[in-house]
Amino acid sequence: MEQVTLKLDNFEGPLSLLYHLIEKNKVDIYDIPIFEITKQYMDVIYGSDIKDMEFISGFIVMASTLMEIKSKMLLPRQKNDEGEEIDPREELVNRLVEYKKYREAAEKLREKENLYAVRLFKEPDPVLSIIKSDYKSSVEGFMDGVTFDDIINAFKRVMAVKEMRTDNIKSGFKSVSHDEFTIEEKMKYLKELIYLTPKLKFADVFSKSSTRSEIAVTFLALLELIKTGAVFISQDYNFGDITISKGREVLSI
Amino acid sequence: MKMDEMESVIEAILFVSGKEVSLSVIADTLEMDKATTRAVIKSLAEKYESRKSGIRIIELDGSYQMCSAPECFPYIKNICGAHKQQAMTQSVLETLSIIAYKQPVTKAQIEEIRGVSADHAVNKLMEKGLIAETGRLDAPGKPILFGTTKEFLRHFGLSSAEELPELESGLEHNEEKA
Amino acid sequence: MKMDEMESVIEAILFVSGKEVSLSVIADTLEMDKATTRAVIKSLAEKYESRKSGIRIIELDGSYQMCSAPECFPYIKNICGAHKQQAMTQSVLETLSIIAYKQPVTKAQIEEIRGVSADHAVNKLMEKGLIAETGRLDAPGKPILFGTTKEFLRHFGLSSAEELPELESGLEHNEEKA
Repeated sequence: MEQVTLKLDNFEGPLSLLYHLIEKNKVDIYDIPIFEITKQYMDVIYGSDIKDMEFISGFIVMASTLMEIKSKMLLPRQKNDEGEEIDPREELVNRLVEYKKYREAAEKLREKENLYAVRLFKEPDPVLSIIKSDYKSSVEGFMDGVTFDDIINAFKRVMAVKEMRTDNIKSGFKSVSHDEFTIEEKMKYLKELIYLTPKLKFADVFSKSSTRSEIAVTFLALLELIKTGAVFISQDYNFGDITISKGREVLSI
Repeated sequence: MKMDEMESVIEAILFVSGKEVSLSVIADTLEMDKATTRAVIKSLAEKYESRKSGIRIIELDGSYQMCSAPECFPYIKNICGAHKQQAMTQSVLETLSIIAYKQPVTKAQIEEIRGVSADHAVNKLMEKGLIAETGRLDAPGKPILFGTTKEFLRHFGLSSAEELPELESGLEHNEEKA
Repeated sequence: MKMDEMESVIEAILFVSGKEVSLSVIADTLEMDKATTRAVIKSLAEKYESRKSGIRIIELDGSYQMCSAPECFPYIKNICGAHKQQAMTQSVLETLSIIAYKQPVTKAQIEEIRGVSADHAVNKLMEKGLIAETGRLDAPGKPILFGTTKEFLRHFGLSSAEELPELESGLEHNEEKA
């Protein structure tokens, strides 16, 4: 075998040095000529002048392992439970094989890297981040799908509801009069209300200022509407809110 | 360099750069004269156009740049809007409609019409720039008056507040204008 | 949407995004099912390849991204200021290959295989974004587990972790996966 002139600081650790020696000598990893390899390994260690103890200690541990294997090779082989001879090199070989696996995988990755790391990517288009950050806070994002008809309808709805409320308030100021409320009026009112709010609570039909007679008339109007099927009432539990919903009759206001 | 190789290198340059690249830089890279380079870029740009690619090559004052095809823009916008904000709520919409038709209007007047607090809705609309303060009402406390903004008009493609669609009769428009 | 329109929108999305875009986002934008969308992207990517475009479409773990054609690198590296990063050292690459094949894996497990400290290599790989912490091992000290990232796939031209080159046959691959 040729003379070894290797520098220890070229190797990152004891396994990579050992692996290199095996490769260099072209020997079978499963049948390492332990005497020769150990000699070469020790030569590299002795030939170095590295003072970094932390760095060198790993190499020295490996050296003592190699020495131990070397001495065991001189003795009769021990046997395992099944009576097979134990090769003193076995544990080291297993470590080397495992190491070799990833070393070779690393080579394949290196090839892939050379092939693919030459692809360049583009920065995201600046317009994208503008759209992105804008969209969330933008009027378009906020008003998405809102048409002017929606504005008009919303306005009609609030004004209609408001008028009904003001009617009630105004009427509260009037002195009591017999025909202040009629069932017909209240039926019309309820129909309008149900048209705008297809589901509402019974309590919502009255304003705070509703008089007793108004409540009574409204209640009668409601009963009338239930009878004609214009509205539908339901109650989830006893004394719970009564829900009024649109009935089967097409409401004509 | 063959024609198709030149095209390929031009594509790569324009793609990776993202922004515009001057004709002379491209010509130098290809080791070609400017006239030939320009002709190759032109023909490349036409190919993109004719196969209706989602990417286009545009000329900008002697430079070239890749950009997305204009007709794809709506889709790109969609991607960005993937996490849409919560849609406009009923109460905000109603508040906006009151401000649109009754402007200038105070918060108290809005609340009177809707019967509930308008704080949240007014803040939201201010934040979005759809409404703005237009002055103060000459009344105790000098309450702020609100009105719709240019942004509001722009959204609906209106050029002025006078263009607001008429309300159907029956509902008085400005029965109690502030 | 017609096939060529879909292709065009995909091109625009990938171009504008620059980075990878997930299949589901693309499918949602096209309002298409994922299988169809994937097929369209694949066919588009093949078209780019076969006409030797300077732009390519790559798959990364269920996402897609545009990049420049590898063969254009020599021409574009200078103008784009892209200098090929210095090659990874043997020890860093070995550490990376252990992580790639044994993930999730702890630093101690890496050190056991390589026989030396993995501190430097792991830091370097984290810095490059090629690996990331993926959790903690349920063992004393709760050591950090490492795994590879999308950036790893991108760097080595893999479309998913399944595409890693096979480890040498005859040697068991994952006899003691962590």
